[in-house]
Amino acid sequence: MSKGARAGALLVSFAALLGLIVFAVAGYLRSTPPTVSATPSSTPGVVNLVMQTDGAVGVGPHPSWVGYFIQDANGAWHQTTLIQLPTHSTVHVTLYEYDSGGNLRNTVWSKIQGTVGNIAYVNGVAENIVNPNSNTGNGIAHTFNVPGLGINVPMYGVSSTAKNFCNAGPCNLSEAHTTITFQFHTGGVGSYRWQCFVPCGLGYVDGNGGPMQNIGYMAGFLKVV
Amino acid sequence: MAIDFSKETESGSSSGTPGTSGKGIFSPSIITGAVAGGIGYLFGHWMGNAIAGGYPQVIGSGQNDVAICLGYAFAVVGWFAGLGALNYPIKKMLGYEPDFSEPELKPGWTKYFQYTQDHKIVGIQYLFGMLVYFFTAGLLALAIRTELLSPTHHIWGPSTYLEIVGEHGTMMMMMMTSVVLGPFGNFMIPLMIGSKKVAFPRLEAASFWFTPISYVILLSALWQGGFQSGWTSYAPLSIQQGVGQDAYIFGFGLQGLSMVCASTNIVATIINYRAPGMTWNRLNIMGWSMLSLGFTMILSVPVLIDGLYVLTLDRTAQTSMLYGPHGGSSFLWENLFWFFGHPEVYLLAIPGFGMVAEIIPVFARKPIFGYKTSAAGMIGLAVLSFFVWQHHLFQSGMNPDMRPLFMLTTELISIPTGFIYLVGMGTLWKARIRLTVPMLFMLGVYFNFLFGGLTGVYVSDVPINVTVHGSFFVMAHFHYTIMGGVIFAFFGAIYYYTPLVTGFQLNQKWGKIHFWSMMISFNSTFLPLFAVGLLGQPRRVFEYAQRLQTLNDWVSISSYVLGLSLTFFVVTFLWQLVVTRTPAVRNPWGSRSLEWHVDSYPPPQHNFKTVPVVMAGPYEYADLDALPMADIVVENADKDVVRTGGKA
Amino acid sequence: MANFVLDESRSEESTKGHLTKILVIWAITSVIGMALVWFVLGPHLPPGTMTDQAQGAQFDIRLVSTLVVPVLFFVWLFFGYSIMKWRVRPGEDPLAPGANISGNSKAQGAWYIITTTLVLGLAAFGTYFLVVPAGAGGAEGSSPIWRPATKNILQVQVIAQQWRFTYRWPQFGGMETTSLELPNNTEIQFNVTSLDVIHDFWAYGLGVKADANPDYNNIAYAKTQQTGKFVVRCDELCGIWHGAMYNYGHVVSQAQFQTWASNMETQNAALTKLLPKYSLTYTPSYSGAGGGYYNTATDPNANL
Amino acid sequence: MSEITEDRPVVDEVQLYHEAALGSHWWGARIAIGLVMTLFGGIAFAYFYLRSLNSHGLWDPHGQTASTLMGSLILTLVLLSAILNAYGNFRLKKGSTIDWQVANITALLAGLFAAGFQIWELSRLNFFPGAFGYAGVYVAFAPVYSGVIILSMYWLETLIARSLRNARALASDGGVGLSSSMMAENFRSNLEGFSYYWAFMAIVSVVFFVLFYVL
Repeated sequence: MSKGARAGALLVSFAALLGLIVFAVAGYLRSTPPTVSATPSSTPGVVNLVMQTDGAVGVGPHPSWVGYFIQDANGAWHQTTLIQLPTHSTVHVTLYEYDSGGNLRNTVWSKIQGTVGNIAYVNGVAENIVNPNSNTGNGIAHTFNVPGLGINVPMYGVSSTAKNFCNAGPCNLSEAHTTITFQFHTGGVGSYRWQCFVPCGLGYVDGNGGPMQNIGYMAGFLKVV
Repeated sequence: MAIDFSKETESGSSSGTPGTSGKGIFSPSIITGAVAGGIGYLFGHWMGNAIAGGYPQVIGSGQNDVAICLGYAFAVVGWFAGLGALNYPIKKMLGYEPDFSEPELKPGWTKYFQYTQDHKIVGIQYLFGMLVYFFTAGLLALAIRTELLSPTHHIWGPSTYLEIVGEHGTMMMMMMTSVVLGPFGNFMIPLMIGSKKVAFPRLEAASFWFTPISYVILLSALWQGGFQSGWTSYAPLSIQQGVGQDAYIFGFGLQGLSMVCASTNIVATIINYRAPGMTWNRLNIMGWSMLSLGFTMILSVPVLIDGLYVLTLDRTAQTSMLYGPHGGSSFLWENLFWFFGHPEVYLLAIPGFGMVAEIIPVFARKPIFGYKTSAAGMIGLAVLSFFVWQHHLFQSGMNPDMRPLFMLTTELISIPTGFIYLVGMGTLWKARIRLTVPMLFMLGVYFNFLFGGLTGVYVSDVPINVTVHGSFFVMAHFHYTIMGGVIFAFFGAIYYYTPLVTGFQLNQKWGKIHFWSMMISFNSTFLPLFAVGLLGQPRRVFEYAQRLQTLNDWVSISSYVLGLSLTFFVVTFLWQLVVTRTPAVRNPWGSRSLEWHVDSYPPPQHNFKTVPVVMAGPYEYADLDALPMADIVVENADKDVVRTGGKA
Repeated sequence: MANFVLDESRSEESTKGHLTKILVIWAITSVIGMALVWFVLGPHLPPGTMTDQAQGAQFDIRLVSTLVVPVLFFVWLFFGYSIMKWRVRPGEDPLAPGANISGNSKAQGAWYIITTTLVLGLAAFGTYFLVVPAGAGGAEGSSPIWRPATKNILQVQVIAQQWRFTYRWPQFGGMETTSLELPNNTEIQFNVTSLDVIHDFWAYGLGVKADANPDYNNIAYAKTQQTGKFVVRCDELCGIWHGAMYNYGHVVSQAQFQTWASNMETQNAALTKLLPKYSLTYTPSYSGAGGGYYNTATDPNANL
Repeated sequence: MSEITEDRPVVDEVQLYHEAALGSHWWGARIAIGLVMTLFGGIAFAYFYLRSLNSHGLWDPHGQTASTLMGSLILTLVLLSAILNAYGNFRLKKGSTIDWQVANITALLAGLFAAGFQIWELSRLNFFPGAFGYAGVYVAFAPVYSGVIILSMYWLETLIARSLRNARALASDGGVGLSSSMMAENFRSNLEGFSYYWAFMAIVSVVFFVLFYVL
């Protein structure tokens, strides 16, 4: 090969390498689930957020994992945990819980904290503490916990033997569920992480693998902008 | 009269030698290896699904580690079968005499992609392999620094960030153990000791061919959700992880096997294949460092393999050795891992020191100062490295009353490390110092390692360790010892040996630009990290205190400059090897050591025509009456340009 | 080979001149450097003085940093001097020999003695400062041998879980809080444990660090001596939210602490009833919190 | 470098590399001993560590062990193999190649059966791998042990196959045990390395038998 040909070949390989790196970064490392914005309401400073937690998301690479679906302004459900909220506003959360329950690893998370009035409405009833041992065996399915805003909302599970138990998401209201509603205030600009404190990663040691350690299932961000 | 041995063996070697059988794409090479490895993976994966598809935890999590592990295991078998590495073991099962003949190498570049018995080809394979691994892991480091530009805004997701951190750490720690042993140990040691061959050429070749598959498996973790448990992978977090953790286990384990193969070969070679007259006190310091390294690897790596194996069983066969509620203990992993893990960091340091002590006398024109001290320093490091592992666990709560003892042993390490400084300083005393590019890198090692060594005193002091353990201080400390030490030595060695290895010269001016930009940006990257750590930033975090942003940004920007400097190296290095190709002159640095006194650069296939008889040590630069190192017949000794076998 | 004549500066007799020069410069710069480190940098070194242990760690870091200066300077000066003095200048024969010195028993002996003395001294010093301030704030395992003299110790249980710290107060009805307040001038015992993987409780300002291991109680002591705010961070990689696993604590006056604690006790009364009995470790229940990884048929507790 | 050919000692290159190869056998075998020592050392460490910690009283709450009968059988086979190998070597020194071959083919079979029984035993344990500490360590030990035995038997097999193949060539020279040819010397040094290594493995087997079945 002549000198020019060698130089050309080398330059082409450098370019190919660069392309490969850009592809890996943009195509894989930067990929995330979609971000869903809360629906604005007619009242200024108030937004609505409708979510559901399912025992198995039923879609994507890990259909058997537990996870969240968030409803966008058009009523479509997205399997994600990235939520965009406006700053200094009140968020009205409606959460449909379709999963069966179990034990809390640390019972301290049975207390509802950080919401308006430190309460949440479980099927319409105001509660401050949910007792994992009451509700006859259904236990706590998940908790919605935002450390940066001090929020902790545990959710009662439904019976896994219920006739209309939802086996794969997104579930609909005709299936067995618990409805939890609460309100909280967003703070200033920031990304607030949130997670669940029920060891709900089935098949993982201590229940904290899989969905618990992946954005889009049981871990996410409230992006307050 | 004895039977003529050489004839006997040659008659037996009609087949099975890679590179001589098969045609075109069917001759064993990296391509057939990859294809067979892929087939092996699919087979193993299918088998794993058949075995474990019905396990409750597999159904629950949708994750079948058994299938992944078996896939990897069969991929390795397929890979080696495809490379033709299993032909010889099978031939031995049929009772053929050991085959010492080395097939004549064909000209051209295909041999570099094959399983060969020539230690020089293995060395070159290692050199380019190591560069690929180093730069991959280096790019990941830049990704880490990009995330840390802001304490709150995130470039990567938190799990992706941890995947990148784990991938960077694991790839650097496991691959870079061979960064000097692989390219320069394998290439130079037989030449330095005056041998035509190594003791176990097939083990040596296997040691290299473990690394590409280990690299591919480890990197594949990123595409399977990675492992968020870092290079230390403490259980039970590592049991919790997704299938990326299996890639960690196999990647690290295969690298462990590679280390075992390489060190077995290098130890047996140095001990047995020294030329007549090459007594222990004439052996190059590089040889001593490789011996210390080899023995340390042999005695520590199996424990790593045990640890990884225990983790594999806990993840697949549901044993509970690392899980307390079933009679195991998470401390077990910490012990097994660090019993290997501490010698491991000396596996990185010792060859760096060997390289430094080897090159400095050439550019000081003086005998090495305290030859025995230097060898003793390396042996001392190797021995002590086995008695310090608990200093990684000072805050673990494990055997707390043993801490004073481990503090003592750890600080004792400073003594043999000090020997290395004594040797360097003594050698420079009243020397004639030539500040060539390799010499600059070696002086850079002394400068950088000083920070690493002195901060080691902080880290090993238990009361101070309370503050610095697990912080960026520790991170900066070991980057100074490893990157500032062995990686600088590696680049210096590249500049030093390229004329010999390739037959081409490297431009000194470009080398100096590379050195100074790398030296300055390296220090600018890692020096502030000591402060960052002392100010309270833990390792492996994606969020940190707002007040540390300025320092972190400084570090990130410096790291980009460091990246540019290394890119400059890659571009100029390849440009000079591929495009400009200036032929090398004979013995450009005026070294006495045997490796430079060969017929051509690169050295001919069988190194020396006759057996060299060693008459003096390699470092008698200032003794005007010293004999040449060996009685050796060199062709073309009077010619300056000696490159053979290539088109300039 | 041609015969070379060693020049003056490289002859073997002229050792003293060079060494004296180096030593004089070294002595002067070291004294200045040490004074700067000790007096100027020293008081600002982390981790501060909020507890007895933090102050001890600060003293250690200050002392070691001061001692590092002469070592650093000696090596730098030696290398710098050698390179300046004995480098090959343009026009000189690059391959001419240096002085034929392959060792010097006095220099080597002195080096061995000095490094060994330094190292042994440092180890003795480190041991003293580990033992005397009750383990220096570090992890002491479940049965510490270096404890504070007083029996009057506030017990704080640090419970780490993926991915938050909570605190349990056995002397306050076994209540559990998500915030951490500590009284001033009090000896505190942190009982650090984990509910799942290995974490690490790092109370930076307190100079306390102890791994939180599952099924294990890891004890660290600290004696508060100054009010203020401190950060608690997880210092052992524990999964996705490791980097976000932090909270802030406060050291407050004893009266303020009493008020806080009794308020918390009242507020949490209903919650405290639901909590498991206070214990030094908490084993996950087999069916639920274990995550169902191990097959229930293998439950070792089932047939006990 | 200049040539000083007049003083040059005569170097027999073939002999030099032959001796280097013999030395490499010696060192290779010792390195193999070092490797299995640390490999099994790690498992022994796990055994003692978990046994002494006895987390939750679950080292071995019911005193269960793997089948002692099977364990004894495996140990016996391994010891038999090592002894037969040593006996074969003794006969080989006397010049009896055929005795060596018979003894070592038996040793090979004994070793392979030991490995096979070990795997068989593993497949019918009366406890689950994750049930308690002992169970886990045993499940870890058994595959490594049988794997190492199989690799050792591969080594022995290559020696046997080699002695069969070179028997005719060396017959006139006293057989592979007495011949002074390089080929025979190379074989003997390889064999000597194997025997040391295999004797060491026999000791390892005894130690682990005591650990898993006696203690």
